[in-house]
Amino acid sequence: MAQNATTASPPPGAGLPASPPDLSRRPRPGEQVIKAVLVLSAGASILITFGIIAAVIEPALHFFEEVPFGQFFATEDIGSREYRPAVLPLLVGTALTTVIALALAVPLGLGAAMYLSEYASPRARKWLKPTVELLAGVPSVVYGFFALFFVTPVVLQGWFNLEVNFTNAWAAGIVLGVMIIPTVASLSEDALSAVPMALRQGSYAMGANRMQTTLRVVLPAALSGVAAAIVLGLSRAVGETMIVTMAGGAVKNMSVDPSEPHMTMTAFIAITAQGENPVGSVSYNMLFAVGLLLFIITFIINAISIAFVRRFRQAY
Amino acid sequence: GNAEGGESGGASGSVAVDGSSTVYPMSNTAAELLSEENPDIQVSVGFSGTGGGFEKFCAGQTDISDASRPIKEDEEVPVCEENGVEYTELLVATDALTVVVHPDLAVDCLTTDQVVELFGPGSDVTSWQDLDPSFPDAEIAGFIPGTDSGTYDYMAADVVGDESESLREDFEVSEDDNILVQGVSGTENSVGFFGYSYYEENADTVKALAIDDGNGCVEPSAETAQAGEYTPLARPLFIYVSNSAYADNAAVAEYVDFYIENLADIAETAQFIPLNDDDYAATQDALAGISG
Amino acid sequence: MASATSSDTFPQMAALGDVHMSAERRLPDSPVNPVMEARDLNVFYGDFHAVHDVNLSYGRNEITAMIGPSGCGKSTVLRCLNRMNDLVAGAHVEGEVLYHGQDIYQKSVDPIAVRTQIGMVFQKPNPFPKSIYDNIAYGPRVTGMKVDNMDDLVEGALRGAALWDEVKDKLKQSAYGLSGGQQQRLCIARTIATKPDVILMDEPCSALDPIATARVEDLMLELRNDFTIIVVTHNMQQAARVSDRTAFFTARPDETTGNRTGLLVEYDLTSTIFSNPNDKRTEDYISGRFG
Amino acid sequence: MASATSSDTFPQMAALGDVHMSAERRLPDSPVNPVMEARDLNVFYGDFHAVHDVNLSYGRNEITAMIGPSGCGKSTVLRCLNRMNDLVAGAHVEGEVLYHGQDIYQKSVDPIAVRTQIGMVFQKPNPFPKSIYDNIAYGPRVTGMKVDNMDDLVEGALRGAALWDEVKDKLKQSAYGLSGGQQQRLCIARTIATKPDVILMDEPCSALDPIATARVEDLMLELRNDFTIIVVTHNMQQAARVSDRTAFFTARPDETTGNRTGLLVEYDLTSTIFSNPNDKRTEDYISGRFG
Amino acid sequence: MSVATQTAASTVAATLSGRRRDRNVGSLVFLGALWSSLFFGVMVLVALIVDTAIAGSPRFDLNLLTQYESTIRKDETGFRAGILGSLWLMGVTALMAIPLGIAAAIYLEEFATKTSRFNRVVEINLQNLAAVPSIIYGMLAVAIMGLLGYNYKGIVLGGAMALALLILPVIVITTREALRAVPDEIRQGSYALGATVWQTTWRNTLPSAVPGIATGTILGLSRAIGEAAPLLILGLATVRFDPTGVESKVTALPMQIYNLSSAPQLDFQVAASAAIIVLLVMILGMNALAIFIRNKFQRSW
Ligand SMILES: Nc1ncnc2c1ncn2[C@@H]1O[C@H](COP(=O)(O)OP(=O)(O)OP(=O)(O)O)[C@@H](O)[C@H]1O
Ligand SMILES: Nc1ncnc2c1ncn2[C@@H]1O[C@H](COP(=O)(O)OP(=O)(O)OP(=O)(O)O)[C@@H](O)[C@H]1O
Ligand SMILES: [Mg+2]
Ligand SMILES: [Mg+2]
Ligand SMILES: O=P([O-])([O-])[O-]
Repeated sequence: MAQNATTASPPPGAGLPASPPDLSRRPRPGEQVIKAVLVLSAGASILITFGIIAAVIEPALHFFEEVPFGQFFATEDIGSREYRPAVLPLLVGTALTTVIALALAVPLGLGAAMYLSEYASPRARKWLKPTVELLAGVPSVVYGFFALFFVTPVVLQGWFNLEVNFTNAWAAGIVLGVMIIPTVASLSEDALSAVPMALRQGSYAMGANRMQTTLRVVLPAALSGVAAAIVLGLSRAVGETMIVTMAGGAVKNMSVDPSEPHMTMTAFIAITAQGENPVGSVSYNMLFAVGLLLFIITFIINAISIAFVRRFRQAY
Repeated sequence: GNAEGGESGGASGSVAVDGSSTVYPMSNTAAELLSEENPDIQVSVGFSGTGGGFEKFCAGQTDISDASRPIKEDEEVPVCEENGVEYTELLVATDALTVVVHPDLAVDCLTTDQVVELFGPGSDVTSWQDLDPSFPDAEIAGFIPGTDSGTYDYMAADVVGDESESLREDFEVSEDDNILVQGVSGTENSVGFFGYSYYEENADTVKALAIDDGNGCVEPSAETAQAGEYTPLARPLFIYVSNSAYADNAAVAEYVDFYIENLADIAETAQFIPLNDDDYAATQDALAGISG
Repeated sequence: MASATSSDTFPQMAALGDVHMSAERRLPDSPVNPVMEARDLNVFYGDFHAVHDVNLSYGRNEITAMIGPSGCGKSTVLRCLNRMNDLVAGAHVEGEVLYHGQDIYQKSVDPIAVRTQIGMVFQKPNPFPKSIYDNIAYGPRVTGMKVDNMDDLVEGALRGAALWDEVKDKLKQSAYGLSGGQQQRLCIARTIATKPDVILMDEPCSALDPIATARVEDLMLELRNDFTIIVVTHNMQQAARVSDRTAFFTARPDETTGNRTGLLVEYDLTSTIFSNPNDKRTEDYISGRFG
Repeated sequence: MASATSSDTFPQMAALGDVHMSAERRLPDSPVNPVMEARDLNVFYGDFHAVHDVNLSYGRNEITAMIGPSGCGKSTVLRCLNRMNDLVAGAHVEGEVLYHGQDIYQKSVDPIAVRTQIGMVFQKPNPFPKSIYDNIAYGPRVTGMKVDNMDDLVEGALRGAALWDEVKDKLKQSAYGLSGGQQQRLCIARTIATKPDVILMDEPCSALDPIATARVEDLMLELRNDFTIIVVTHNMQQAARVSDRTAFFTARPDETTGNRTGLLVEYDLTSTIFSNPNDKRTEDYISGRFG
Repeated sequence: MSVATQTAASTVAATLSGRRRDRNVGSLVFLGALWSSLFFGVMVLVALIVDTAIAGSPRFDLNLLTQYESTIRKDETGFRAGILGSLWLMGVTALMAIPLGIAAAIYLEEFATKTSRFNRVVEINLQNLAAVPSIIYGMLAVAIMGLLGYNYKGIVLGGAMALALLILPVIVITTREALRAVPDEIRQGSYALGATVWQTTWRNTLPSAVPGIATGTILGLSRAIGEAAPLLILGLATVRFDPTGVESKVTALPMQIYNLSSAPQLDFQVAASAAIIVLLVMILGMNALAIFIRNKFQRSW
């Protein structure tokens, strides 16, 4: 083989072009059209955001034309039956149910995540993780039901003998928590699994056991990812509607006693939208004011979560 | 709506009904009964609430609006007028707001004043004894409909009549009447109120109170309500029909005609209290007025 | 410390592989008719200056090896030669890369046309998740090559990559069923199917076992007749075995930032580089003092 | 083909690194007092037979190198020596690994206790995302070691790893701020902080630049006085420079399945392996004919 | 420094076989806690299903699926309109959201310069949209349907619009993940042969990502099928006929459940419980399908 090669004037190779090949740019109209379509599709998401803002902001502005901020951000409704503008009790309701949800979902979700990522065999994880994720698939109407007809009467009043109202923040918060367990668990698991194997090996090679490795090396290394998971769960809980509408109650309540009923922002929207209020009335427009507030709150929460994710991505 | 008029009884097309969730079972039952006779008419019955219903109705989006209160002169009527929606109000049934208590409670009758005292805004009635010394000394828990419901409105505006048009705020509120039933039946010494049909369906778990409006205790029942004896808690329920839809859409006309023609049957099936003869005649006259 | 040198202690280690070394080729001192040339090539990844002022020319029907320690920018330079660096986010190239005298970094040049002329084989065999046949036919299909008979073309390419006999009965089977070495030869076959002029290879054997390595090296020497080959390798013996010319790169840490920038130390006939290097750094590297 | 050998052509390549080779040590032909021994060691990953019948003994206060081509099971064998393979899903070990005469694969043995005696340093530096101080203190803390003064212990370990002077002013800073070579020495410091008996190293320098490599090699020779070191390396020159004994592994494809199973080819004093190997395969490998 | 090198064999034996540090009380309690965390959720799911199934058991009959809602024969009331409606909504939602979502994902993952401002804005925006409460999408759909000139919004198109907006970010995000999972070597191999970006995407990357995209899409749709809040805002009404097109008035299974569960009649509540089981079967079925696809077809590169 290859005995003949003495360069200078090479043999006419199959792949060798006679003259310098044409490298000039050629038009690819199909490619351009496709790219344009794809850009527009990506841009659609921005349109949606503006759409939301536009859809919510106009009636919300009408609301604020008639209702001073002070009455909106008030603890009590001031004015007539037509005028129930206080939003702080709704914020309290939202905060209360969300805190209960997180108090349940963070330890359980994180526990499940640590089990899946550090203890379960890959085969077990392949099936266990989707099973936990099924919890996120249960429709919120069903959860609302379950909160009303099982958690309150059977669990809270029956097993725990709590003196709770029929609708209450406990049941709503607990079931909300169950709903967001998979969010917290699944994303935390991703973060924990993303911790390089080398760190675990390093720890085991020092004679650490699994618990020490999990708690002292893996968890701290995944912290910002875990934080992002928790914040995302938080925003889910804040935005959930049906559970709190059905099980949380329809009372504006400034107290922080979870055994009382509490109306949340989302429940307020759902109830008001279905209600009796004449359209264009102040109380109807308030629906959009609350919607706008809700949008802003989830937006802020999400910005925090994105910041955490970014930090977590930078780590490795 | 895309029906080209046929003869009555053979029309096809669609009818859009929306509005009060209280009236919804009536209109829905009417739709179901009609569909058995004429499956070509497609009726959709929404339950966006009286207010939501009027929004769509006055914007010309629906043909018929269910209402558990009359249309509001100052807010809703102008919108209808602006959009050129002319309508006819038809009284279709009576609802008897029923005040219920836990079945074990030794109270059977309240006067109208006591009802007002019990539910009025800022009420300081916390024990049954506060209402009447002969009542048991037991702390009251209350379950009332949501502030956005027609039922709440009627109790607040028409029975209690405070100018704030609201009720006391320390009772538990729910949009779901089943929750109220469950609340009252599950909580000792509790009181609540809701539509008659909910009481009728749950008569074995809660106890209805008779109301004394000056003429002795009157039990809520179809008869007392029809006879006009169950005051002041009996309230009228309406449907509002768009005149133009009725004229232009044969399906709407057939649905409304069928509705009013079979009003008694429909009310009975849907567990509402039918109109008395006088009211029924008035409704029929009003209907005739649309086509008129 | 440092008393006896290992070479004194272990003379056996001097016996270099004699497996593939084909008959000595008489080559001029520098490529007379270069197919490609890098001129003052500088490459940046974002702010990071990865490669500094590289000048190199690659001769027609020669195999040019680029060697050097990890991170010295060999792969980076190679990727500049067919504008694969365009696909790396943040990568930025300065200087010229001439192909038949034409700067492929000119605005008017279509990078896709460049890549049909200058093919590339990667470190890890990367067959497409398709059948063997479709892997080969992929290039001609996407480039819109006029093909009279695709079957013939596939056979020709597989024969050219010395793979035909092994796969001729399973052309419709997934390429993932092949062994690593076969996959790599499939990738070479895939490349020659589009009839390129130059073939770039980035450590084509480093994921292969010795036997598969030997096969690929044989194949490279054969392909030299028809193509110009530029190969990056970690394995100095491989460079010695297959290449006509060798370019030695290393990385120099920046004094202030500590970032290590790659640069070309020495470029010469392979025999010269390995027997009589000019630069102390080259000597240190090929004698195994570091890397 | 195969006419001239490269060694004839390129004599320069024979000059092996002379950087670290310490004074010749007189060692007996085989370890008289082995700290560890592998007996008929077979390792499987699921159904895949990765390592076949390895018998090896590692002498006290010696550095034993394990070399061989990629995939021949060096790392696998190394991981058996402190039961790190327990952590690999599907890994399964047969045969015995004796540590001071006791089989560490016995039921009664706590793998965690094994790892406190037999530390490990990895290919890529893997400091924990903690401060330098906490990295060192981690081992003593988790193993519940009785420590009078943690500061002293940290300083001792860092001095032992020749890192103290470079980091003594930033002990509370994150270990991620160190350079790659410093990180690797930190990992070594972290390992010696728990006062193990044996230190396993899996290509400890392959991610490091030449200067950092030289530092780590110096350190290994120093540590030999206090510890027994077993090191896997790809770099033959490194093995020649630092090790007392060398074990050469290769992989043999199974005739039916084609799976490549690793096996020990030859084990001897490093000087013998590199100057006068018994086995043709060893000779081929160290002379660069493949790998 | 002379350390542990001189350990005598006997002490070694003692050290090695001491208490097992992975089996000590603390570790076991910790493991138990993790295990319970995992199974808490599963237990809730079981309790929920069993509780509802018992409540709905009298109505596990064919009428539940084939009959329309009936006040006349409450014990035969059915969810035909809701089930068919949900299926229609699903189909139209898929038609709207999937092509748009996949196209957006392809642009972001394969075409866009990762560092461009547009790309960053879109990316952050998508993450935000994924967290927007579903009820707000109902408000948006009402506004869009108004702009499109639809008088009556409780039609297939309106509901599907709300649901499509809702799951669009989910689809974009999962599709991007699926595309990202295709190793770069495949793309580079294609580019090196002179393929364009679109050719590479269409012939290589996208086919390889199909299982991942399918999984994400099915999960997105299964979320949409259970949603009620945005449909509530849109005002989906009770109907007693099958949908025939995108302008048909329609109801959805979750809406029907929500509505009937607050009806006074016990028969309706029983039927609602039974319908919940139907809904759960649909959703769990879709989830199972997604998991199956993921486990069966997803290539681990
Ligand atoms: N995509 C990239 N983005 C940023 N930096 C990069 C990128 N690719 C390579 N580099 C950096 O550029 C330098 C040169 O890398 P290159 O891969 O060209 O080296 P190499 O000589 O091929 O090394 P090796 O032998 O390890 O393949 C390295 O410091 C590397 O970290
Ligand atoms: N976790 C694992 N699961 C399955 N197979 C494995 C695993 N780790 C290694 N192997 C296989 O076992 C064989 C030996 O691998 P090992 O990593 O021990 O080789 P090595 O000699 O260290 O190679 P290298 O020089 O590349 O590090 C290889 O074929 C490898 O693919
Ligand atoms: Mg490289
Ligand atoms: Mg290895
Ligand atoms: O639905 P309402 O009857 O309460 O308006």
